[in-house]
Amino acid sequence: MLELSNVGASIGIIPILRNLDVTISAAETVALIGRNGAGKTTLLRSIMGFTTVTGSIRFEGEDITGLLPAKRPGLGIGYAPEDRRLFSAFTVEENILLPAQVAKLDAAETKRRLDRVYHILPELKTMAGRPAGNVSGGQGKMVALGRALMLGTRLIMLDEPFQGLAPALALRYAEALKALRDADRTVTLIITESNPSLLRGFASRTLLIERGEVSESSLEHERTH
Amino acid sequence: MNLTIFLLALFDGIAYAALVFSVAVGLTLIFGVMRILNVAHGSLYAVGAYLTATLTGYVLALGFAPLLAFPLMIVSAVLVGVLLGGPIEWLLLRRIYNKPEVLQLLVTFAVFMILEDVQRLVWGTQPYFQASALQALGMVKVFGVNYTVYQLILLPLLALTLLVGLRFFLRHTILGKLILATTEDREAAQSIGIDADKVFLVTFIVGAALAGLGGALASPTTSILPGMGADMIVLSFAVVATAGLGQIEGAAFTALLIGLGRSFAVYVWPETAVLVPYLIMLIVLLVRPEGLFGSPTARKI
Amino acid sequence: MSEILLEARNLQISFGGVVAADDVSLAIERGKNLAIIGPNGAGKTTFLNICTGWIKPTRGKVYFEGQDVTPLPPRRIVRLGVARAFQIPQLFTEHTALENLLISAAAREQLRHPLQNLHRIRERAEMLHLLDMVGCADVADRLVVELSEGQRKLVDIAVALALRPKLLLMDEPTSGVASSEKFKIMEILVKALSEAKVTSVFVEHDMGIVSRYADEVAVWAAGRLQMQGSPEEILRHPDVIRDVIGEAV
Amino acid sequence: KPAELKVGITTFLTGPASVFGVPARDAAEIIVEKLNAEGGIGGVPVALSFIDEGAGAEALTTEFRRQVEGGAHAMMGAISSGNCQTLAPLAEDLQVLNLMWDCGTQQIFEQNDYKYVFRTQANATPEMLATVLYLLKVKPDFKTIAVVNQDYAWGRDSWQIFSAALKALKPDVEVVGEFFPKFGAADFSTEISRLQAMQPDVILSTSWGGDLDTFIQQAAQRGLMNTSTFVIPLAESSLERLGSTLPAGHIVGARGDHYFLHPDRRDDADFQEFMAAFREKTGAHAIYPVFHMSQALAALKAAYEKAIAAKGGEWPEEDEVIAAFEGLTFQGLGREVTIREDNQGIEAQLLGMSVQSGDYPFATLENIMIFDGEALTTPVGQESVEWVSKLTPEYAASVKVDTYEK
Amino acid sequence: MTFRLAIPALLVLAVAAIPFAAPQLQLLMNLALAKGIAVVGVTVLLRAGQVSFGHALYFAIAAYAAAFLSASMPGADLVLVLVVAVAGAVLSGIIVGLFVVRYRGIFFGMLNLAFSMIFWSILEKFYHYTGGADGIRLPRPTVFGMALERGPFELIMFYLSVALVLLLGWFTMRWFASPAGQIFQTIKTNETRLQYLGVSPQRALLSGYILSAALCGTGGVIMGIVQGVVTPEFAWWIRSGEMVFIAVLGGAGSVAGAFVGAVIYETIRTYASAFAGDVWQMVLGGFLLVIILFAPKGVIGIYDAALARLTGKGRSE
Ligand SMILES: Nc1ncnc2c1ncn2[C@@H]1O[C@H](COP(=O)(O)OP(=O)(O)OP(=O)(O)O)[C@@H](O)[C@H]1O
Ligand SMILES: Nc1ncnc2c1ncn2[C@@H]1O[C@H](COP(=O)(O)OP(=O)(O)OP(=O)(O)O)[C@@H](O)[C@H]1O
Ligand SMILES: [Mg+2]
Ligand SMILES: [Mg+2]
Repeated sequence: MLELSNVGASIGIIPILRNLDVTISAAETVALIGRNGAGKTTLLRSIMGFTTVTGSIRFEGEDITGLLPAKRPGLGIGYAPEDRRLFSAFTVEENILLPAQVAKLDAAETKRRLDRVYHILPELKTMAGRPAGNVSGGQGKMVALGRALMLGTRLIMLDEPFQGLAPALALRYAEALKALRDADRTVTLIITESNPSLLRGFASRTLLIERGEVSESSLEHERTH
Repeated sequence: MNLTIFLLALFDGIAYAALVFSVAVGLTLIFGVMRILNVAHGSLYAVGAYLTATLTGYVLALGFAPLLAFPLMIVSAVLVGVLLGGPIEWLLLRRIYNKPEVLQLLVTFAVFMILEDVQRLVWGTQPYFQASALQALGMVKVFGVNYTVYQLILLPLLALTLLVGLRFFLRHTILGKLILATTEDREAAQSIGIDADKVFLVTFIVGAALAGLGGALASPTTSILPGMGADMIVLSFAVVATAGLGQIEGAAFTALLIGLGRSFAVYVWPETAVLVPYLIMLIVLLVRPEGLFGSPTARKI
Repeated sequence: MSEILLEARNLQISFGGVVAADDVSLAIERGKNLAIIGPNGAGKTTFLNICTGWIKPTRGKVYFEGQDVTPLPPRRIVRLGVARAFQIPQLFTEHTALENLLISAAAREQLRHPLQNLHRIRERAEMLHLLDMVGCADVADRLVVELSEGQRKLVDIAVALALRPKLLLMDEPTSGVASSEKFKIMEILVKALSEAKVTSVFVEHDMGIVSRYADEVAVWAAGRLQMQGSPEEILRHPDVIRDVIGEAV
Repeated sequence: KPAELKVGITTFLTGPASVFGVPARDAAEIIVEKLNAEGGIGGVPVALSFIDEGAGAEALTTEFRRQVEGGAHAMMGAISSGNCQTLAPLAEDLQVLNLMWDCGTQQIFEQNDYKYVFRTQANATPEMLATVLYLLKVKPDFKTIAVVNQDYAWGRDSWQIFSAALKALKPDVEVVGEFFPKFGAADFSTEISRLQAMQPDVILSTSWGGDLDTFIQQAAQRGLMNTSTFVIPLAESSLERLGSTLPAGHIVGARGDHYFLHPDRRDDADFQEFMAAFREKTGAHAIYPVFHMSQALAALKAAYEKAIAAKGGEWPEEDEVIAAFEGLTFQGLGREVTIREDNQGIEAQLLGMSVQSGDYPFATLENIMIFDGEALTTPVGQESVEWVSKLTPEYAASVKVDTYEK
Repeated sequence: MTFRLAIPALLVLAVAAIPFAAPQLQLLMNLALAKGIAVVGVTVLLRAGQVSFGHALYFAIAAYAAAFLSASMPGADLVLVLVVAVAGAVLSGIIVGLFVVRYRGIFFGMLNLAFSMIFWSILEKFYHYTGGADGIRLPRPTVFGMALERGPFELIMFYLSVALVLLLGWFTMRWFASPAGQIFQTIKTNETRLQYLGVSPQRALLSGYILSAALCGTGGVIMGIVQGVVTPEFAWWIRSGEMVFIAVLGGAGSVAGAFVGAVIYETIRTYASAFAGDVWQMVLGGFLLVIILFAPKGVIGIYDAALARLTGKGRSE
């Protein structure tokens, strides 16, 4: 479903990723791990089209290397950036609904997806009416997660979704995501995470990024302490 | 100051405020959405005025009714938006959104300089005057003083319509929401599928068309001549800053303050009339550092 | 000899309908490491904001070394010896990592000479050492905009540390830091803090870190300080397990 | 004998004052083309180069200097009186002949002595004084006056002279309002409301260009011109643009005897030839800066010819040309002008009353009077405002004037 | 390294040779240098991310201070005139600065504009004292007691300007690199952190603001003395805009760029207005567009890039 061949990415003139060859098939759940600054975020942003890439990226058979970033969510890709990036002028619920409005989903479909988000992240419901600019750091991560779930019918990319969440919540969300994935066997998930224990038994594959290159790994090796 | 004089000053102030608002609102919109202080706004304003005068003159020469001047104002505004605003955004601004803001400001400054000369090449140096629209509506007499219906009634009504319309557009339509979202974070907007390029293009065209409309509306009341844009920019800048970042209501309120301030100054202490916009700006910002309707943007920590 | 360094008394603040601090009273002893845990939106960051003068409480007072600092702006409180690392890193993004630290040192030493070069100040070696401590020596000359989120968090901590504070407040210092590094860095950090006799308060979601490095733990929920105690007893408390931890560590 | 006589002219090609600058440049080109076709000055063709005053003082002085150092034989600067104040001492230091061809400030020769700088037309004092005299002649018993002038040096200075003269010549007039809207103001509605409420007998405005047009248009639209008599000393340059807007019965001046239907000159062949050429080139009728330009060029030609004649046909040195300016008489498109010992030109002043006669699609003048310049100009060594304030009502009768009914 | 320094050194020598090698350029160059010094003032603020649309205020204040001093003390010495003028700029910089350093972004820019426009109006309104729109003459000051002719005086002014350019340029660059200068520049990116370092952003901004006022004042007084006349146009907003314009043209934030930009700008403007009087603004605007779109780091950016290519090493960052 997602095929990166010989992908290199640079920011400005600085090369960050080198010659990546990664194939991810449908309904996989991939954990992306690596040290700080290894290039996890850069890889996700490259798939979203926010960096200059060489090589080719194919999504469901289609070459999207040169596609405008704004056109990619329309393919069913949901992306929750690491640094939240909420629209503070809107309420929490408006933030979550906006992608659906952009995609011009009909009311029923929008409602269905919103309900699903609230089902997975019930805490969002309690803060639905609050301005997104005022929520706490962890709450902001939840909103970003919810917003990504609205769009991701084919591929969901979460950049450190549990970072800054209280462990109890993180565990619950991990469970919920797992349930989502199990219920809907067509969605592919890519999650970067610095606390791999949360993904244990959930990720079907683990990729390790190091010095701009990717290799297969396993979560079990990752636990150091 | 007796009541009559007071009322006269009030009327003058409102009429002037309406004009100031309709000119400044486009700048406010562009600044609010794109964070670009569009210096070329002044030129777009001037071109709007020139176009209206020329088109009206042409159409009247063909023997049509003066009332046709009104639709021609809209035509001119749209022409300015599409023919000038579009290319400016598309060819110039688009390339530098990720560069420092001062560069964006200067691109518009450069465009302003170029358009100043273009105006002179196209329309020459002699002032134009085309008041058919204003004359078509006639006069009203208040306390023995003649006012034009155009300035006293039509302009304030139009300004109000613009205010309400834009407010509604930004707050209550999907496109308005997309614009606001793109304003705040281009990349985040793109990552939920908003075509930020298109949003900015549309916004700039609308803002430019509003500048043109400002010029079109002003055209029957004043001489159209080289350099008219420069004056208007400074005034519009003052409105934008006093209003608070991109605050349309703030711009309306500021325009009113400036209009009333100026007309009362002319009645009471004419020497200070020129200073009114700046004094209002100083006082407002002293009390409210984020502008009249602005709110402090606290950094997330 | 348990000397109180920072004391909060009856802090109260709410935003709109949300109560972010509800009668919070807390005393921190000199030389201790206090961990603050709690669910998201409990008011942990808000507490740090109030202690450093960023937000003024509607009620209550904050004392630092016995002095009432409630009305002071952040920079005055900082000058008294309080430093802070942020949940969302606050750095000079167009300066390099090292320069960020050098500026911190210059602020600490109040360097004013107009012809002195920032890069040649005496504190340079000290700053390089700090960067090394948080594992960022290799990005010392990179601009902060070019750093990854995790790297920024670490540099942010180093910048706070460069002030040589008496009290260091850290908001989720290890979130976003790769789990392979977390412990290594905390180890070095805590050692350095105790050598320099710096008191620390850190908000943390990783219970592994809490249990290992905190002398004391405070639990926040819905704007209230729910309980306070040693890590052993707090982390075993059933309410804490239910609301915060989710499973026993 | 040089291959060509290089003349540098400063004029506004950009900015609001280009309403004067551009027609003047066009006029210069027409005149010099004809002059060169007739053999130039003493057999030497004239080569013009223009400097834009609108480009700012730095560019102006730099370029002025560059041209002088590049061998310009004579300079003509400037329109703006600020620029005259800058260029006059510069020309003096550089020892280059400079003809102030259009600026109006009376201060230049009253405050300084110049050897190289001459003014080939009148200054603000005779212009304002003639206006007062005309007003007193056609509307002797008005009681109240208000002024609406541009808020810059000319607007202030001209009002100072005008009001001083009025006070001296007709002390019983009351000034009921003084407005100085900013230069380039686009809207005079408030001032007009205020004036309507005040109802002064006479409203003076020495504004020009777009400001004057706007003011007149707005005043006419709102009926102010039906209740007060306007005195607009620079309106000759706006007549054509104002079209049918300017009603009959208002006093129009021309900063000298400049009018495309000049009663003395309209039938002269050279006058008619020029007017036709000008219309053909620009599509508009000539306005006063065109006349000023013609006078400056005529002065240059006259001075050189006088110096050549004095030298027995040989090409003169610069000093000899300068000397020739003493008492020089020359004629541009208006009446003859004489250079006085203080280098100030003595020029007649023409005023008239607006009328929509139907001969042209805009207002023309009737009841024209041309005042003799000599008696209007501040005597050498005196200061204008002071001199004007000491005038007496008898003085008014002593000024020589020609009246033309049609 | 030597190469990097050689070209600027050659440029300075070339400029210093102008009065002998190309005297017709002397005035142009002197005005450009004066403007360049003022532009450095604007550059200083750009380093803190602030754009002032009103710094012509200090340019004008210094020039008028000089003119008033010369009027009340005929034959005042050049050094005295310079000192008084710059002191005037600094003093007003402190007063206005105390007020405007609370503001950022457009508010900062517009408040500066407001102050300069108010000053401009005062100059025009109180025409009895200020000469109104025509301005007042600034007679040549004496130089160490000697009253000089235009020629030698201009030569002295020229070399004085060159010396000031070198001195002030050097000082500003050193200050940028100093702790105080670096702290000043952090205003651009993060005031929160600055506060949490115990530093008052307001005070940090004020220090740079005063420096910028002093620099603009120095430029203004030189301009006034060289021109021999000061007009309200010195304070007009277009002039403030022009300073920002030049700063970016040369290379935003670069001290050397300010001077190079000023020279290029003055040259283009003068020659364009002489040879393309109708379209000089278009020429200038077009030039700026090309620079911004194709070399956003300004002329200095082009120079750096060319140098990097010449010396064969890409810049490390
Ligand atoms: N704007 C930029 N300019 C230059 N280099 C950058 C830029 N952004 C990121 N980098 C570099 O790219 C590398 C990869 O960064 P990235 O954000 O992808 O790391 P990451 O794996 O997500 O790290 P973390 O776990 O800390 O978030 C880092 O070394 C970083 O320094
Ligand atoms: N400036 C503000 N305006 C309005 N509400 C605020 C503001 N700051 C915080 N809040 C609210 O107060 C509550 C406490 O926020 P705080 O940031 O202190 O939480 P936290 O405990 O740090 O959470 P997290 O672990 O997610 O960072 C949250 O519900 C938040 O939405
Ligand atoms: Mg990352
Ligand atoms: Mg928090």
